[in-house]
Amino acid sequence: MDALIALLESNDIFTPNTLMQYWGGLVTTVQLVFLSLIIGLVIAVPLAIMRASDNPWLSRPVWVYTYVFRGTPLLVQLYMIYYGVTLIDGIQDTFWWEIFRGAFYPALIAFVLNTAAYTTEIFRGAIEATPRGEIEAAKAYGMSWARRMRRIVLPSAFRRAIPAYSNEVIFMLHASAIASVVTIIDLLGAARNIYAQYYAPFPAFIFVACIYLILTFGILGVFKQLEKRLLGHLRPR
Amino acid sequence: MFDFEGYGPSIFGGAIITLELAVFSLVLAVFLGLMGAWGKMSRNRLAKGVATFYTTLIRGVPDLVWMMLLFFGGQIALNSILDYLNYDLGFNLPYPQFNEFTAGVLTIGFIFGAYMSETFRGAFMAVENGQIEAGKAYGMSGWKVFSRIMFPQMMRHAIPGIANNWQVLLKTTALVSVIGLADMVRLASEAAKSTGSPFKFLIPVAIVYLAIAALSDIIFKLLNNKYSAGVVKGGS
Amino acid sequence: MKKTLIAVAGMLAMTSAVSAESWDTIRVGVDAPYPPFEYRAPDGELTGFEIELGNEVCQIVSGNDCEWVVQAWDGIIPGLLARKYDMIFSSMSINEERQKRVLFSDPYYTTPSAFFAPDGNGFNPDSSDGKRVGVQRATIQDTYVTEFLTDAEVVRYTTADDMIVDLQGGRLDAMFIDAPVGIEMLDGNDEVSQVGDFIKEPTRIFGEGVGAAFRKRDTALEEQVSAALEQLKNDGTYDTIMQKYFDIDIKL
Amino acid sequence: MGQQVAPLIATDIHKCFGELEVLKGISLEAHKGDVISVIGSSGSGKSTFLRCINMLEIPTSGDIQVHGEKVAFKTNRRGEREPADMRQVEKMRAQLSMVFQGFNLWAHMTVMENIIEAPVHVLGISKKEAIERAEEHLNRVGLYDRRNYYPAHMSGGQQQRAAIARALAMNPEVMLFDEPTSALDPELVGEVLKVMRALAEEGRTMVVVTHEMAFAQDVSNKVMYLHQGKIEEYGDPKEVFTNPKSERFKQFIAPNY
Repeated sequence: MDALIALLESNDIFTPNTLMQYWGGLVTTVQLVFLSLIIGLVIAVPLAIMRASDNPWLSRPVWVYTYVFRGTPLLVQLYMIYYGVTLIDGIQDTFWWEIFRGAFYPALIAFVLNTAAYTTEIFRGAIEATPRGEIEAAKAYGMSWARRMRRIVLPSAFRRAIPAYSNEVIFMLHASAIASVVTIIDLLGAARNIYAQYYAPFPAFIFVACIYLILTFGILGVFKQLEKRLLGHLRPR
Repeated sequence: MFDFEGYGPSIFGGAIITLELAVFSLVLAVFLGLMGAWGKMSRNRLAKGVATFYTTLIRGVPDLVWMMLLFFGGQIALNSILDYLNYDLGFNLPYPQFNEFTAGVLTIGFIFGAYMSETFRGAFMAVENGQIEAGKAYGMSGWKVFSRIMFPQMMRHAIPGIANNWQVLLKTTALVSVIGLADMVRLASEAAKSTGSPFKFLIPVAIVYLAIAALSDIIFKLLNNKYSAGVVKGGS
Repeated sequence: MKKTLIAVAGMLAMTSAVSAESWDTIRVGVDAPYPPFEYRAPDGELTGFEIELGNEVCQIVSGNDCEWVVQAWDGIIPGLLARKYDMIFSSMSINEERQKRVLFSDPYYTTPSAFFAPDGNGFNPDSSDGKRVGVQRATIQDTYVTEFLTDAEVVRYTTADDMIVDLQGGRLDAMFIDAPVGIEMLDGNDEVSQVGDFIKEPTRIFGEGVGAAFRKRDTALEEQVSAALEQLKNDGTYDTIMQKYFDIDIKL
Repeated sequence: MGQQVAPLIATDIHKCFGELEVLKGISLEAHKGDVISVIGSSGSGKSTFLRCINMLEIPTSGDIQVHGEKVAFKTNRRGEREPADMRQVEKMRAQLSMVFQGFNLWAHMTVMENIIEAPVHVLGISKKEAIERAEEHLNRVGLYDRRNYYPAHMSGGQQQRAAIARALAMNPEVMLFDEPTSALDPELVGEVLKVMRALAEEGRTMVVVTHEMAFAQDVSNKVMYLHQGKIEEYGDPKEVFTNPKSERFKQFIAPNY
C-alpha cells in the first residue's frame, strides 16, 4: 500500500486526486449508460410491437421516429436537446429546471431516445422473425392476441434479439463518451480534464481507453453467458 | 425558414467537408478492412495476431477516445521520434504534418477498417470452396482466382455489411467537430450558439444527414443488384 | 473549393515537408471564437484583435500573413508541441506552469479577469456555495476558481461560446473569464453584467500579461516575433488595431 | 342425426384466395368417436379445409358449428368476412386442438412448458393440475423422460409426439391433424402413427388430413377424398377403397395396390 502511494506520488499524472476524478467519471458513465438502456428498453417494447403491426397508422409513425433517430448523429440530437430545452418558455422558473439545468438529464434524454430507436428496430426484427407456425399453434389453442404476444412472441423474440442487443449495449457505452462534449464529467470528460491539466495525452487517454476496453469485454462476457443460458434451446446439441 | 443569417454558405461548405471526410475514410477503411480480413484468415501467426489485436482494440474503445488519442497523441509521438533524430542525431528530416482533415480521415478510416475486417472476413468465408477449386482446376493463378472468382462473389456478401458500416461511419464524422474540424456539425453548432437558435441550424443538418443516408441506400441497392447477377432469389 | 483542393492534396501527399529553419509562412494556433481577440465573421473568415496583430507580426517575420489553425483551448499547447502549428497567438497568459512546457515571447497585452452573472441572481464570488460557475478548461481562470471558490460547482468548458450560451440559458450562475472577452461577448445583452472588480491577483496564477508561445527549441523564431511586436508597438500599428477593438488600453 | 349434437359440423365451406377458389363448398359432420381421414393430392384444398375449420383461414362463406355453437361472422369495412367476436373464436379453438405438419412447438419452452401453456393460460387450470395431467399424456406418447427437453434437442418424431401430447392436454372435443407425418423421415413415421392409432382406438374424435393410405383405410371410419376443392368420394373406407365410384379416386389409390 505504501509502495502504491509512493508510486502515485512520484508521478505527475496518476495521483490520488486524478484517480478519484477517473472514478467519478466511471460512475457517471455507468449511470448514464445503464439508465439510458433500461428506459430505452421499456420504451422500445411497445414501439416495436407497433412497428411490427400491419396497421400503417401504428407502424408508420414509429418508422419515422426510428428512421430519424437512427439516421442522424447522436451528437446532433444531443445538441438539439441540450440547447433546445433552454428555449422552452419560462422553463427556468419551474421545478423542471432543477432537472434540466445540469447536463446529465438532457444527455440522458438524448441517449434514451437514440437507444430506444435502435432497440425498437432490433425487437421489430426479432418479432417478425418469430416462426409463423409457432404463432399459428398459439392461435389454434385459443390464445388471444395479447396472450400470444406476452407468452409466445415476446419471450421468443427477446431471446432472439440478445446478440443484436448486446451490440447495441456496447454501442451505447461507446456513444456515451460524447457526454463529455456538454460539460459532463464522464470517463472521457475526466480524461480530458486531466489531459488539459498536464498536457499529457498518452497517459490520460490510454488509461481511459483501457477502462472502456475492460467495460466492453466485461459486457460481452455477460451477454455470452446470457446467450448460452437463454439461447441453448435453439441450437441442436 | 430559409434565412440562415449569413451562415448558409459556410454551413454548405461544411456539408461538403463532411461528405469528403466520409468518402475518403470509407476508402481507407475498405483498404484496411481487406488487409485485416486477409490477416485474420492468414495462416501466418504474426499477421493473424496483428489483425486480431487491431480489431479487438478498436472495437473495445469509443470512437471519440480514439480520435482524441490519435489526434492529440499521434502527432506528438511521431514528432518526438523525429525531434530525437533531427536535434540529437543531427539529421534534417522533414516533419510530416497532418491537418485536421487528414487526421480525421486517418482516424475514422482506422476505426472503421476494424469493422470492415469483420465484414470482409465473413464475406470471404461465405464464398464456397468449390468455386475456388473450380478456378484452380482450370489453371487460374492465385491472383486470377482472387480477382476473377473470389472478389466478385465476396462483394455480393460484403455489400450489406459495407452499406451498414457506411451509414455508421457517416454519422461518426460528426465527432470530428469536437476535435475542431470545421465540418457541417461544427459550423452549424457555432452558428446555433451565436444566434441562440439551435433548431434553425441543427434541423437542416439533420435533414442533410438523412438525405445522404437515403441516397446511399439507393446506391447500395443498385450495387447490390449488380453484384447479385446470376443469383436466384429464394422465396420467403 | 480551395480548402477542398488543399485537403485533397494533403490526402494524396499525406505529408507536406516543413523544414526547421526557414519561415515562408508561419502556422499559428488560435482558439476561436474568443471575441474580440479572435472570432469568425459570418462569411467564415477569422478576424479580431489578435488575428490582425498576428498577421502584422507574420508579415514582418515571414513576409506573409499567418496561416491560422483553429484549435480548442484544451488542445492548444499539445497542438504546438505536436507541430500542428509553430506559434500560439491566442491570449495565452504567461505563467510558471506553462513556462515549463513552452517558450514565451515578450508580453504584448494584459487584461484582467472578471466574473459575469445574470442580473438579479445575487451571485457573489465571496459566497459561492453550491453555485455553478463556468470557466474554460485549463485556463488561468480555471486555476483561480478551483483554488479560491472551493464551495462552488465548477463547470469546465472547451470553448468560451459554449459557456456564454449556458450562462444566457440559465445553466450557470456565473462565469469567470478574461474581462474584455466577457464584455465583448455580452455586448448588447442587458441581462448579464459584470460582478465585482477586475481580478489580476495573485500574479502566480494570472502571470505577467499575454505572450506568444513557441516550442522550447524554436528560440530564433521567438526572438524574431518579440522584435516584431516591439516594432509594431513603436510605429503606431499596434495602437491603430487596438483602438478598433477596445475602449481601454491593454498595451503592455 | 343422433340425439346427441355432433361436436363439429362444417357446412358448405368456400374459400377464395383472390380470384382463385380453393374450396368449392365442402361439408363435414364429425360425430363423437368419428375418425375422418381427408385425403387428396397436393393442391386439392385439404389442408386449407382443415385450417378453415379452426379459423386459421377465414372461410369466404359457409358455417362452422362446434358443439352446437355456430361461429358468428360480420363483414368489415373492406368488405371482407371476419369473425364477429374474436373471443368466441378463441373459445371454439380451445375445443379443437390442432397438430401441425411442422409440429410448431414453441421453441423457447421445454416440452412440459409447451404442454401446460394453453391449459394454464387459456383454460385457466391450475399449474399443479396441468403438470399432473401433462405427465399422464407424456407417458401415453412415450416421452415422459424427455419432458424437460427443448424441441430443438429432439428428433422430428419425438417433437410430433410432444405436439400430440400438447393437443391432448386441452382435452379437446375434436383433434385436428394437418398432415402430421409429412415432415418426418420415413423411419420416424411409425412412432407417430402408432400414437394416433391408439388415440383412435380409445374413441377420440379426430379429423386427419393425411397421405398415409394405410391409416386412412385401417384406422378411420370415414374417408373424404378431395379433388380441386370438391368432395369426389366420401364414405366408409371399406366401401370406398374396395369399390370406388370416382375414376379419379381409383387412379389416386392405384399405386397403393
